[in-house]
Amino acid sequence: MSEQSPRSPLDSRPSRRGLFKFRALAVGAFSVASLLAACGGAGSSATSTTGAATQTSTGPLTGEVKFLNLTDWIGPHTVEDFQSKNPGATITQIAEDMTSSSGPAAVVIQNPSAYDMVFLDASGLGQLTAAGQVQPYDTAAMPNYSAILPVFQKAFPQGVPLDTGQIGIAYRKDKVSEKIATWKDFWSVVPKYPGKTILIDYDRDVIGNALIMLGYSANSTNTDEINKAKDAVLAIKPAVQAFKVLDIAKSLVDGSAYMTMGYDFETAAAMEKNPNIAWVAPPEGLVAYVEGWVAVKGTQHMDIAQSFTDFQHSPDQYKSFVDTMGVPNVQGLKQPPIMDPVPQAQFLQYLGPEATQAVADAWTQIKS
Amino acid sequence: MTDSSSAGAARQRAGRTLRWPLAAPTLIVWATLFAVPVALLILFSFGRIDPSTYKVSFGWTFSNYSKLLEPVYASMLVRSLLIAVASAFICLLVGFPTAYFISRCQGRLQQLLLLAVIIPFWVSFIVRTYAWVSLLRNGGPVEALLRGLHIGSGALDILYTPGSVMVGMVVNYLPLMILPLFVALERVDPSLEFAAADLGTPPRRVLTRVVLPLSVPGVVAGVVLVAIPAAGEYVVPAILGGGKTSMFGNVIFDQFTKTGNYPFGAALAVVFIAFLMLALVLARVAIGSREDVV
Amino acid sequence: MGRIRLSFGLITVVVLASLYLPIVFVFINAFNADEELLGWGGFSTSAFSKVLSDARLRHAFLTSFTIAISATVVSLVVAVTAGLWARRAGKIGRAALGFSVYSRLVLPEVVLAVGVFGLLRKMDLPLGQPAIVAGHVVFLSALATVVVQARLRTMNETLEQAAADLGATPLRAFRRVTLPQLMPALLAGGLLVLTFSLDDLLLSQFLAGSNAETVPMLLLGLIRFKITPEANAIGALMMLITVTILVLAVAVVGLRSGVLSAITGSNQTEGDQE
Amino acid sequence: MNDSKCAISLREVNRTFDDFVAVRDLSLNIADGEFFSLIGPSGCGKTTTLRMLAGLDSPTSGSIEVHGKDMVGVPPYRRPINTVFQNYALFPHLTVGENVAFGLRERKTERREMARRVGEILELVHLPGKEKRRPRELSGGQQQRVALARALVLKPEVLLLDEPLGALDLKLRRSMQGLMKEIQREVGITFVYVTHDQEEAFSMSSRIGIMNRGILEQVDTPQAVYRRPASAFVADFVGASNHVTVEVLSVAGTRYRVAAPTIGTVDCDGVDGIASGSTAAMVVRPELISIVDSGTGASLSGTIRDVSYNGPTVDYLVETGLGTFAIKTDGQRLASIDSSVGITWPASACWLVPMPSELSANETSEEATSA
Repeated sequence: MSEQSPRSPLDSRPSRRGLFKFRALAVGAFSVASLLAACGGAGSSATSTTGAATQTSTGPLTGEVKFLNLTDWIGPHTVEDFQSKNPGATITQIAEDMTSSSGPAAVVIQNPSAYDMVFLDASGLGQLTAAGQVQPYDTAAMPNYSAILPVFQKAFPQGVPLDTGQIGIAYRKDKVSEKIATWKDFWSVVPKYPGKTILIDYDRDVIGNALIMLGYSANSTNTDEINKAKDAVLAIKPAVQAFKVLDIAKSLVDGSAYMTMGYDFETAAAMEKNPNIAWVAPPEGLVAYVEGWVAVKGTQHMDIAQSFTDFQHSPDQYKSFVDTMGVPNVQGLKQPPIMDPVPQAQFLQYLGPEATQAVADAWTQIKS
Repeated sequence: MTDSSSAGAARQRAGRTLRWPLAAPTLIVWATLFAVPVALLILFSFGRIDPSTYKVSFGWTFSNYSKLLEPVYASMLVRSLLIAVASAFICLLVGFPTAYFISRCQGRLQQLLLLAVIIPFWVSFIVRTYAWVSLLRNGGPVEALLRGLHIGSGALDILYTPGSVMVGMVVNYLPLMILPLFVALERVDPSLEFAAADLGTPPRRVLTRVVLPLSVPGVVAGVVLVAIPAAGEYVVPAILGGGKTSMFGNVIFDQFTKTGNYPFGAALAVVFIAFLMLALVLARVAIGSREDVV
Repeated sequence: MGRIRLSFGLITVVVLASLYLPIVFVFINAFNADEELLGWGGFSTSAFSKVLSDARLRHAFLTSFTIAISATVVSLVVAVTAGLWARRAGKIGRAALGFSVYSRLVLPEVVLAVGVFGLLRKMDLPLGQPAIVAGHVVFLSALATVVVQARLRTMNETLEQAAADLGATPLRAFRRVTLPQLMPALLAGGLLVLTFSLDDLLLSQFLAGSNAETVPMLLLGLIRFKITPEANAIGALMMLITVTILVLAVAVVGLRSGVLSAITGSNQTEGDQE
Repeated sequence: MNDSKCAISLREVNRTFDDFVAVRDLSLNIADGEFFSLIGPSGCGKTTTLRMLAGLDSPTSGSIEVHGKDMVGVPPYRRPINTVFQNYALFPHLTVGENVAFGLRERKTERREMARRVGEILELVHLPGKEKRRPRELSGGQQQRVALARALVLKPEVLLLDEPLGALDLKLRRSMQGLMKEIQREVGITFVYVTHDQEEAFSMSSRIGIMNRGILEQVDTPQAVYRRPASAFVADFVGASNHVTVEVLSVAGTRYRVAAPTIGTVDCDGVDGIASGSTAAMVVRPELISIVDSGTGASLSGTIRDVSYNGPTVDYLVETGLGTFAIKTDGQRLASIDSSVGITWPASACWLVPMPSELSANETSEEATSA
């Protein structure tokens, strides 16, 4: 993919979403490899399954693939382009409500025959794998799979990763006089500015960072630790303005919020609009994620799913996806970096049924 | 035995034979899609969920209910009810004068005003609600307006608070308050107001002594129509609550779609139904022997 | 009463303003060239052209209308049969009908949604358009029943008796006498059901499974991330469609006798003003 | 000083709605303790006048005084005037007792005193012990009496009654008229009674005002109004409805000599101020006309077009060369439809009024008959 020289923001045509245009995180393969290795776990079993996928016939693709996906979380023309190339194939997207880590996987587990593909993060993938509902991709038969950095391939076994990111602290230097360098700082400063903090509306991101603040692992399966993290979040909740999914950084730009627990890529884009915004990757750690596409066990259209997934990773489609969303990508596209991935990032993994339920309960209480 | 009486008897017979076929659609809909689901919810609420397969196993555990007693849920319950009741009350407060004014307008103007109240109902609920995010945010139009009217100064700071949830509820549900009030108020004979004034009652007291008591059925209908959907509202708290002012509806919804904990969601729903029945009994008492609400 | 009337009039103006403020805002932003909607970026119709050329949205429109029209037809059938039943039923039947209507009307949508969802899942019945229609019918047929009954109550039963007297079978009497008289109520009730169904989110969300996506579902998915001119354009388009239907209905059955009385549940007729 | 004797004094009161004149230049004095009726066809302005008295409407110009106090601008709840409404306007959410006590409560009357006065007044209207009933449990006549009691209990200086018996059937109406008269004598309050039923007004009132198209045409005792109507309209409205167009030959005070077609010269009394040489209307009262054999001494000959038997009286419509005459007889002499008869009347049966304009004469007589 390196011969596709990246277009610079300046000579580009205006994109659909100005805020995110041409924002892609160049991922240093080295650092990510090391940090994923540090987290251990999820990546290790990946390689053995790839070859075992069912080899499908090479005839014309026919049928409908039901794809549970975040609304528009895809290359802007990918579905159209794919369908015009494969007139017999239909991709039907179903709006996914991804405001809890276990939700989308739970929806699929409860009704697996209704879906062919689903967009999940590594934790959801683990959950679906544990339930035995993952149909592995035959990555050997997907030419574009090789463009994905091996660390991410390993971190997203049996599925195909799409994007990555980390959740740190973003704040307005001109509005917050205190210095914020760690999660502890964040937790102590938030109550001083009531109603000026926005947290992410995603359970594992918030609880994970709270766990790190308390000195635990973001992937802790210890119910006591999870509950302590819940209490920590509840303690600052009265000062929290909102839990939001996206558009978080916009509030920093217009000043309606001073502090956020935010996504790196969104914050980076916001920093260009307002130089007073500062990004902090706390040294004790921060939550990070890999997410991508997973085929559901028993799908009748694995051939389409596989072909479609590979199509999304074809250079043109993938680039337009990254350009549109502005998210850090898993292909390591050489584009102006937003911010460096940090070695202390802790990638979220599946916690097992009990701890997952504990997190879900904790989150329900936090949101109630 | 005249022709008409035999035709009448035939009609009577036809009426009787038609009775059950005519009743069937309603009863089938009610039984299969209302009674059975509600019964199932009750059944679910005593069950357990397997956290890895999300399969419900029935049993007789009360753990789903005892969980509700935890402070966070208890306060969520209380907050839901408070927001619903407060929204209904505010709706009543602004809806009553509006309905009264419209009911005392004549002819074409009255029809236009009524239509004006109804039309917003025909506009996407979600989009309308979302518009309030932009309207209420700091530096937004509402803040500017209030500052222009010298009502407030500084930042509005209302977005993503129970206050903004209530704004959304009130504005979205106002027509549901105004319409039954209008119907009730239109039935209040203006000559009763004249009579009261004639008997020495100043205008404000005419409202409280005559008009208000006579429109009680409309008031109760309006409060019921606003408070119940408001308590179970999902969209407004989700959009305007900033994800932290969850109400009954959101938590029930989340149990089914996000955490997959059907039994707990079902228990919440059952408790909700219980509250509802209590409220309706109270409403019934409030109306007393007066005519039916709906 | 002068001062009170004036202040009530002022409140009415404020109420109407607050009802229309968001709608005006939606329309303005549908034409806003600023994709971020941070301010006014100039006039643009690109949101509309984008929306109109979006295949997924077109499909959602189609789905929404298919569901809404089916739900309307079924609800009206249920409502008319219920209304006719009420005329013939005894005390117990009437009470049963009243309870079935009342209970369906007051049950919060989210409870109904999870209940029907739980049932369908338990019975391994498929989710999708028929499930959504079923879900909508539970609530909306109750609403339509109220409208139809209000009309039936003001209708003169002797007309049907006269028809029977003149030799019409019950079915023909219904078709030639009752149905024409019910028309305004059917139109008004149908209108209510149609728009409620088009605008419904919760039931649709629960009962769609992977087989149906309605416009409100798509909208909610869209604005979860950010509100765009396109989302506003969709809202504006939906409003234009539904208000057009409303205006047509008003033109057909008249405002007061038909639509308003149906919506307000009152049975006042055109003549009772004077 | 004279004013204190005068319960109500209206001076040049006008009330216009946009371009419609409801009441025009109305001046009227009503004495203390009087039972005064305002009659006229619907839309004549009598209800508007009543509403202005009650304070529910205010005059465009002119003054309204009650016992010498200017009432214009005084809201209804501060006027010493109470009203019995046409539809009674009883509060359906209150019991009979609460309805009657409504105004007393507004006056912060002490509880026991209130109960005593309510009991007393219910006694007066022949509804003792009905305090706990709801208005809708009462008959129309009883409701009417509650409305009366509710207004009377406040001891107003003036009681306004807006067609209070309109909704009752004939028999009940007659007995209520008696009761009303009795009560008025007992309490001595000034009653202003509005009705379109002239018989009702005649039987109860000490004086009557007749309104037509916003103008008060005549105010006088029932007898005077009947015998000496001020206009053709009044004559029509109170039932003296035959008129013949005549030419005034000479005038001597209120005594006129007129020339009537066919009949010839007649000497009769009439309204003051009709000029000699002008055309006027000669009113002939129906009960003073007798039917005779045609030819023999008849003033006019004609054909009987309609006969209605009313028990004690028999009414005829006789078509003559001068128009159709209504005749009321004692029933002694019977004639059948289509028979030719003669009619005659004494000069004392005639009364001369100014000629109404063509248009208004037609319109008013139509309204009068329909009212």
